[in-house]
Amino acid sequence: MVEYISKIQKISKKILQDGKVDIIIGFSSGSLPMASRPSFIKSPEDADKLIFDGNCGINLANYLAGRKEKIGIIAKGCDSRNIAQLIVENKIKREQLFIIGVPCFKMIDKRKISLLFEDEITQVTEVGDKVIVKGKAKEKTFNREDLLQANCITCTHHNPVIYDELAGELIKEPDQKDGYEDVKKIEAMSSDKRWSHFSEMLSACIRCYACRDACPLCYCPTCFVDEAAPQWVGKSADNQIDVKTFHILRAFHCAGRCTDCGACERACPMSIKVREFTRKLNSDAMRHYEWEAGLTTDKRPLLDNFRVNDYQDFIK
Amino acid sequence: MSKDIIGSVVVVGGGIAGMRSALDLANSGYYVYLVEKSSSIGGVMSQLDKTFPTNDCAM
Amino acid sequence: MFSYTTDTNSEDCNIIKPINKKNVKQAILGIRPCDSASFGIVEKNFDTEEYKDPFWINSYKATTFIGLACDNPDSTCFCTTANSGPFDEKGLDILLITSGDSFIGKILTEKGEEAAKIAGWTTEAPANSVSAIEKQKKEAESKISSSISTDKIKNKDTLELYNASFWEEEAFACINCGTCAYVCPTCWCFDIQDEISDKKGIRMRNWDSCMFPLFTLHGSGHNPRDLKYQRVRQRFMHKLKYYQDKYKSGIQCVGCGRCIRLCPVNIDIRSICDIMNS
Amino acid sequence: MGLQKRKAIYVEYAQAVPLKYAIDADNCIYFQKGKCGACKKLCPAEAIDFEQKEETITINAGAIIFSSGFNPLNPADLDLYQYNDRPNVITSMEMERILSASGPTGGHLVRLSDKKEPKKIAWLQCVGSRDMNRCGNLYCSSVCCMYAIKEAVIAKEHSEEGLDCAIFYMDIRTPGKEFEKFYNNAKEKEGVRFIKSRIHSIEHVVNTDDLKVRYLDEDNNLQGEIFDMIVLSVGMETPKDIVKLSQKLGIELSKGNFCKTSTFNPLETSIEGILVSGAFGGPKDIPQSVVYASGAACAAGEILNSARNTLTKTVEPVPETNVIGERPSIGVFVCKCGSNIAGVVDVSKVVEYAAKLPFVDYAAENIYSCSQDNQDGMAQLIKEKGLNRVVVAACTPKTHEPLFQETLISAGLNKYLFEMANIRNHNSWVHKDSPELATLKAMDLVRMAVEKISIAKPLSEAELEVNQNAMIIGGGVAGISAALGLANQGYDTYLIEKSGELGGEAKKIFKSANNENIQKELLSLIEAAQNNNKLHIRLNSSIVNVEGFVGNFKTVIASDNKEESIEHGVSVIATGGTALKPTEYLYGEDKRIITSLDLDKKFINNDNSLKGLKSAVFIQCVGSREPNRPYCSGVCCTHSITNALELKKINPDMNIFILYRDIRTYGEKEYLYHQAREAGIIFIRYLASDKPNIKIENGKISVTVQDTSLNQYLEMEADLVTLASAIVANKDQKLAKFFKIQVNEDGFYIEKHAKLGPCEFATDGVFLCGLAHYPKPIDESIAHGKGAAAKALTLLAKKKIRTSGTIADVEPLKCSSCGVCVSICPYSAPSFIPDDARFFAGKAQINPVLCKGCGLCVASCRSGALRLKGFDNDQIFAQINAAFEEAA
Repeated sequence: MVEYISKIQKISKKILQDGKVDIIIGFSSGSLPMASRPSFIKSPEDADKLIFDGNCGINLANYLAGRKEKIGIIAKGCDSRNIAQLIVENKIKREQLFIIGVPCFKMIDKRKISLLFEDEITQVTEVGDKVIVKGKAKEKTFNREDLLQANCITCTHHNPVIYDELAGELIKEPDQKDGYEDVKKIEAMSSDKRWSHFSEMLSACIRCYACRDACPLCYCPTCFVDEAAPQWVGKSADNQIDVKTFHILRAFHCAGRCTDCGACERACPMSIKVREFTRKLNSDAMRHYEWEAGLTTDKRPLLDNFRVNDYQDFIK
Repeated sequence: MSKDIIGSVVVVGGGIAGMRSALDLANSGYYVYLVEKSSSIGGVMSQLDKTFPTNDCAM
Repeated sequence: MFSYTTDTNSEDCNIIKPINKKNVKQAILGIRPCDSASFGIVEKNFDTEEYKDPFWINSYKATTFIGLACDNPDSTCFCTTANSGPFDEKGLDILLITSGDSFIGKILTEKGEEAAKIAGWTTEAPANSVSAIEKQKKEAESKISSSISTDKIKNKDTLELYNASFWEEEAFACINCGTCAYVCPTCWCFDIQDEISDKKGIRMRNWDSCMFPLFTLHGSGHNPRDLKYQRVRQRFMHKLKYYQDKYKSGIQCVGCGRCIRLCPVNIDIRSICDIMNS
Repeated sequence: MGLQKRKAIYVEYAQAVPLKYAIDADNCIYFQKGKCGACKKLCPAEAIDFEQKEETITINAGAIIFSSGFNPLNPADLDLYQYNDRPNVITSMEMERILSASGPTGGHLVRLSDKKEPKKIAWLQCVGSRDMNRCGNLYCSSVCCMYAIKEAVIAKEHSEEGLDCAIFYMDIRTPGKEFEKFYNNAKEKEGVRFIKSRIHSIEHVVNTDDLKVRYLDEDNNLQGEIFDMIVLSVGMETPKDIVKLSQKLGIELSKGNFCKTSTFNPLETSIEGILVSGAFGGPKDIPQSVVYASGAACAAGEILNSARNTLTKTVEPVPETNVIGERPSIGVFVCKCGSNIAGVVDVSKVVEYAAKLPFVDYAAENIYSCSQDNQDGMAQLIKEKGLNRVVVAACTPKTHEPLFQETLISAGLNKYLFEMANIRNHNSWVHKDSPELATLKAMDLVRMAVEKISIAKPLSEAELEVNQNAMIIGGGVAGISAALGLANQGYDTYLIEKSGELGGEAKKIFKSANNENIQKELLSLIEAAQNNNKLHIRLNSSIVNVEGFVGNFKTVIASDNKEESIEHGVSVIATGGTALKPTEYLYGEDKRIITSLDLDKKFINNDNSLKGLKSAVFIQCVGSREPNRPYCSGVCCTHSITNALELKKINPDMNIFILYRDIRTYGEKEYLYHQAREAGIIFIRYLASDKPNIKIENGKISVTVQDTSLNQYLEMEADLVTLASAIVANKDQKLAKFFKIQVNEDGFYIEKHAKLGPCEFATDGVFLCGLAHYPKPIDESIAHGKGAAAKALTLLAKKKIRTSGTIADVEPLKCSSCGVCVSICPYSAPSFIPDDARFFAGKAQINPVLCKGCGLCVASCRSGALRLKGFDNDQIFAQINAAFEEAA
C-alpha cells in the first residue's frame, strides 16, 4: 500500500510536470478516520497529498463525465471499468485521460467496523491483512477479510482493465466462478416473498437519491425522478410505490452498464442494499449474453445492439 | 417520335389491375381514362373476404 | 397540508381544502440539546412577524421536548462554538441529566411541568444536584475537542466570499447527494408538491435541499445554480454568512457534527468554516 | 350473385367507389312495363333520370391498356356438380361472400339450405379448369388451389365447433411466394385434408340437405364421403363480350381465349399501342395482376414519353389553416362499416356519447366513412363547423389513415390533427358475442382518441428534391427491362452488373414455354439496352457503399479496381437468383446425370450426344419443397416438359419419364402438359417421403421410383437423368444492409406488401423485381422489371417528396450525449451535433428525412430526451388516463 502511494505520487508529479495532464483526480486524507476524500491536484507540488488505502472505495469515474481538461486519474478495477463505460457512452474521450491503474486489494466497509467497535473510532491503521482500530478508550485488531465491502468480496476484476501506467504489480484474479449466489437466493423466493422482501428493504428509503448521485452511470442532465412533465414518479418518500418505481427503474437504466462498484450502497445513508437490483441484472447479462460491463471500449453496451441469436425467451 | 402522340391512356377495366395501371400512369404524368362497365370500380377483389397471408380485408 | 379531489362527479372537484390535522399533544423524549437548540433557528423561518406557518407552529406547540444532556460528545461535535452546548437548555421543556442509574430532570417551562406531572416524575432531586450538574456540565464541555470560529466571517464582504476561488476545489468531491441537508437540524428548506392517486390529490410539503440541481431550476429551464460548486457554496454561505447578515444572531448551525460524520466524500463544515473565516 | 336478391335499385357493393345507386333496367318495373316511377317521386335530390340514355363518347388517347379481367366460371352447365339443384353446392366466390363480414350472412358460416353451421365442407378443385371434356377450358386457372386452401383455413377459424375441411384435387399448385408454406401449414397445422382424386359425381343424401361426393382415389377405387356443403373452386374465363371485342379489334387471342403475348413482350397485344394487364393476359392472382398492371403502365409510358405531362394538371394545394392557439374543436365520425361495426356496436349510442366529450363540437355516424361521398361531406363539415381536429372511429389506421388525412388536407387542416379509434378490428370483430360490452369499449376507444387528439399539435413535413437518376442493380432480364423502362422515359439510368455480360440466368435457357428461341430474343433485348444513350451500363461492378435515402442515394461502385460514385434518386434491386447445384441423385458423379440448365446448354450447343438417347428421366423438385428449402421454384415443371418435348423432337421414340410430386404447369402452360402426355411422355408421381433412387451398375443408370397410382416400384433405365434443381436467391446481406431492406427465411427479399406492393420495398425509393423477389419465368420477370420501373418512375416524376411528420425529436437540454440513439437507429437518422457548433454541441440531433418514426431511439433513450412527434408523452398519458375513466 505504501508502495502504491509513493508510486502514485511519483507518476502524478511527473505527468503534471510534463504537462500531460491538467489535473489529477485521486484521494487525499480526510478529516475523519476511514474518510479518504476524492480530490483533484493541479500542481506537481501538491501531488504529495495523494494517498491510497482501503478507504478509497468511492468510484472516481463519477467525477469524469463531461470534463473538458486533460485528466490523470487513479483507477481501481471497478473505476477503470466505469471509465471504459464512460468512454463508450461518449462522456469522456480516451485521449483526455492518463489512467494510473491500481490493482485493488479490496476496500473496507466502515459500517462493518462501526458495528464491531462500540467506542467512537479515532484511528484506523491497515497493516497487511490486519486492521488496527483505536478508540478513545480501547484498541482492537481485526482481520481485514472480515471488514470488506460486500461488492469487493465477489469482485472478479481487481486489476484495472484499461490504464496508461500501473502503480503496482497486477494481482491474480480469483477464478471465474458463478458468483451470483445472492441473486439466486432471491430468485428462488416466491414472487410474493420477493415482493415483501423488497418492500421491507425499501421502506427505509428517504428518497435522498444518494445512490444515484454516487453512481458514475447516472449522468443524465435531468433524472427521470426529477422530470416534471410528465412527472413519472411522485416525490414523497411516503408513497412506497414511487419509492419502488425509482429503485427498480434506476436499476434498469443501469442494465448492462453496471460494474458493481458498490458506490450506491456505500453512499446510502440508510444502508439499503440497492445492489440487489443491479446484481440481478448483471447476472442476467452474464447468463444470457455473456456480458460484463466496462471490459472493453470496442463494443457498444449490451442493450445498444441486437444480435439475431440473442437470448429473447422473455419476449412472450 | 412524331408530334401527334397523345399523352393520355385509356384503361379498360376497373379491377385491381386496371386501377393500378391507371394510378401509376396518372402519377407519372399521363391523363388517364378508366373505363368500367359496371357502376363502380374494384372488380372481383372487392368481393373477396380476406387475402392471404396478411389476412387483410380485401376491400 | 391540503387535499382535493379530481372526481368530476363531486361538488368539490378541484377545490383545494386544508387537511384538518388534529395536533395531538406529543412529547419527544431524549432529544439532544444541540437538536433542540436548532428550533430557535428554524423558528425564524416559520414563525415571524410577517408570516406565521400554521402547520409548523401548531405542530411545534403541541410538542413537549424532553432533552437528554450529553456526557460523551463525539470528536466531531463542536456545539460549544456553535450556538449550543452539551447541557444547553434552549428549546427544551425538561432537560434530563444522567445521575448514576437514574436521571435528574430540570424542569424549564410550564409545558415541562405539566409533562412531568403526567409522567409522574415527582421525586425531588438530591440537594447537591445543582452543583453536581454544574460540575458534570463543565466536564462534558471540556470533552468537546472541535471548534469553529466564525467571528471574521460576519465582517467579510459577501461578494468577496462568494467569488472566492476555493469553492470549486472544496466542492470537487461533492456528489450532491443531499445527505448533509437531510441530517441537519437547522436546514429548513422544503418543496411543495401535488400528488394524485386515483382521484384523490394532496398538496404536501417535502424535504428539499440546495444540494439538488432541481432546487433552483426555473420553469424556463434556466438554473441559476447549475454547477455543483454553486450549490455547495450556497449551503455554506447560507449557514455561515447570509444567515448571520440577515438575522444578526450568529450562524445557522448548532454544531451537532452529523453532516461531517455522514458525508460520503468527507466534506467537513469545520474546514470550510476555517477557510471562510481566515 | 344469387346468394340474395338484389333490388332494382342497387349499390354494386358496400364500399363501392363511387357510392351511387344505379338502376337495373332488366328488373325495373318502369323500364320493363313503363309504369311505377315511385323512386323518381320519392327522391329528394331529384337524382332519378329515366331519360338517361346510353351515350357514345369518343376519346382520343395515345395508348390503351386492356385489363378487362375475367369472369368466374358459371358451373350451372356442368350437370355433374348439381350447382343448380342443390343450394348447398356453391361456388368459391359465393363462399368468399359467406365468409365476409359484410357479406349476406354477416360473416357467419352457415349453409344456405337451413342456415345451420356446417360441420364438413368439401372443396372440389378444377371446376371449369383443366377440363377439355366438359367445358373446353384446358388451361389451369392458377389461383384456385391457393384460394381454396385460404377459404378452408378461414372457414375453420370461423367455425365454433371444429370444422372438417377436405380439398379434392388433381395437383396442388402453389408456386407463388410463401404459398407452399401456407399449403404445408394448412395440411400439417390446421388439419385441412387434401385428397388427390377425380370426382365421379355428387349425390344428394335422401331426407337431408347433405351431399355425397363420389370420387376415384389415387388407386382408382371408387369412394364416397358425405359433406354438409360443397364449394366448387371455379376457374377463370375471359368474358364473352371481351372475346368478341378483341376479335373485332383484331387482338389475337390464345387457345384459352386470353390475350396472346410473347415471353419477351408480356405486356403487348398483337396491336401496337394496345397493352394488356391482369387476368386478360392469362389467369393471375392479385400480386401478379398488380405487377402486370404497373408493367403495362410502364410500357404505355415508353410509347407516350414525348407527350408526358402535356395533358395533366397539377392540383392546387389547399392552404393550411393555422390552428395553433385555437381552442380544440373536435369532430367525431363513427363508422358503421356496413354491418361490420354496426352489427355489434350500438353506433348511435357511441355518437351520442362522443358528442358529450370535452371539446367535441360535432359527432355523427357514417355507413362507410371511407366512401368518396362521406369524405367530401367530412371536408365540408370541417370547413362549416370550423373543426380543427378529427377523430374517426372505424377500422384500422394501417389501411385507412392516409385516406382520412387526405380529407383533412383538402379541408385545409394539418393532417396530423387526425386520430383513428379502431372499433372494428380491435372491437366489433373480436367481441361479436358481447355487443353491450363492445359498445362500451367503443366509447372507451373514442374517448381515448379524443383525449389524445385534443392536445395534438400540427406537425410539419420536410420537403426534398428527388435526384432524377436511377440505379438498377443486376443485369438479368428483369434488371434490363426495368432499366429500359426508365431510360426510355428519359431518365439517366445506371445498370450495375457484377459479371462481364448482361443477360443473367436467361443466357442459359434454350426455349420458352411458347417455343420461342430465348437466346435470339435475349440478344435483341441486350442490344436495345446497349443502344440506349440514357442507359449507362457498368459491367464487372460491385456495390462498395451506399449512403443516403429516398431521392438522394449516393452509391459507390467498384469496376475493374476503379471506384465510381453515382448519385441517384431511386434504386431497383434485380439481383436475381441461380440454379442450385444438387447434392443428391449422384449429381456430379456421372456426366449423364445433369441439371435442367445443363440440358439447355446441350440444346443451345446442338450437342450430338442427345441424338443417340433412348431413354431420359426427369426428376422434379430437386432441392425445392424440401424441409430446408420449403418453397416451390415455380418454373421447373414447365421447363422439364419443354425440354422433354425437345427431346421427343430429336427422337420421337425416346422413352421419357418425368418423376414429379405435383405438376405445376399453371395458366396456359397446362397446354404444354397436355401436349407432353399426348406425345407419350410418361409422368410418374412420387412422394417426398419416398424419393426416386438412382444406381449406376455396369455403366448403366437405373432409376427406381414408387408409382403412387400403381402402388409399386418401377425401375427404368436412363441414358440421361435431368434434375430440375431449385432456384436459390443470390442472398446479399450487405446489399440488404445498404438499402435497409429485409430478406426472408428463404433468402428472397421481402417486398412492401405481399399483395399490393410486389414491386416495392418498405424502404422508400427502393424497388424490387425478378428472381430476387421469388422464382419466376422470364415473361413474369420482364413484367416485374417493367412494374418496378413504373413504380420508380412515379417517384421520379414527383421531383420533390415530403417526409413524414411523425418523427423523433430531441430535447437537447435533456440529452446526455450517450450515443445510444446513434448506434441503435436502423436508418442512421440520429447523429451528434458537431463539437464546434454554437449551441448544444455534442447533443443528439435527428435527420427528419431519414427518420421513419419507428420509435426505437425514443424507447432506448434513458435520459428521456427523445420524443416521437404525434405520439408525445402527454398524448400517450392522456390516452392511458382516459382508458381508466369509465364511460358514463
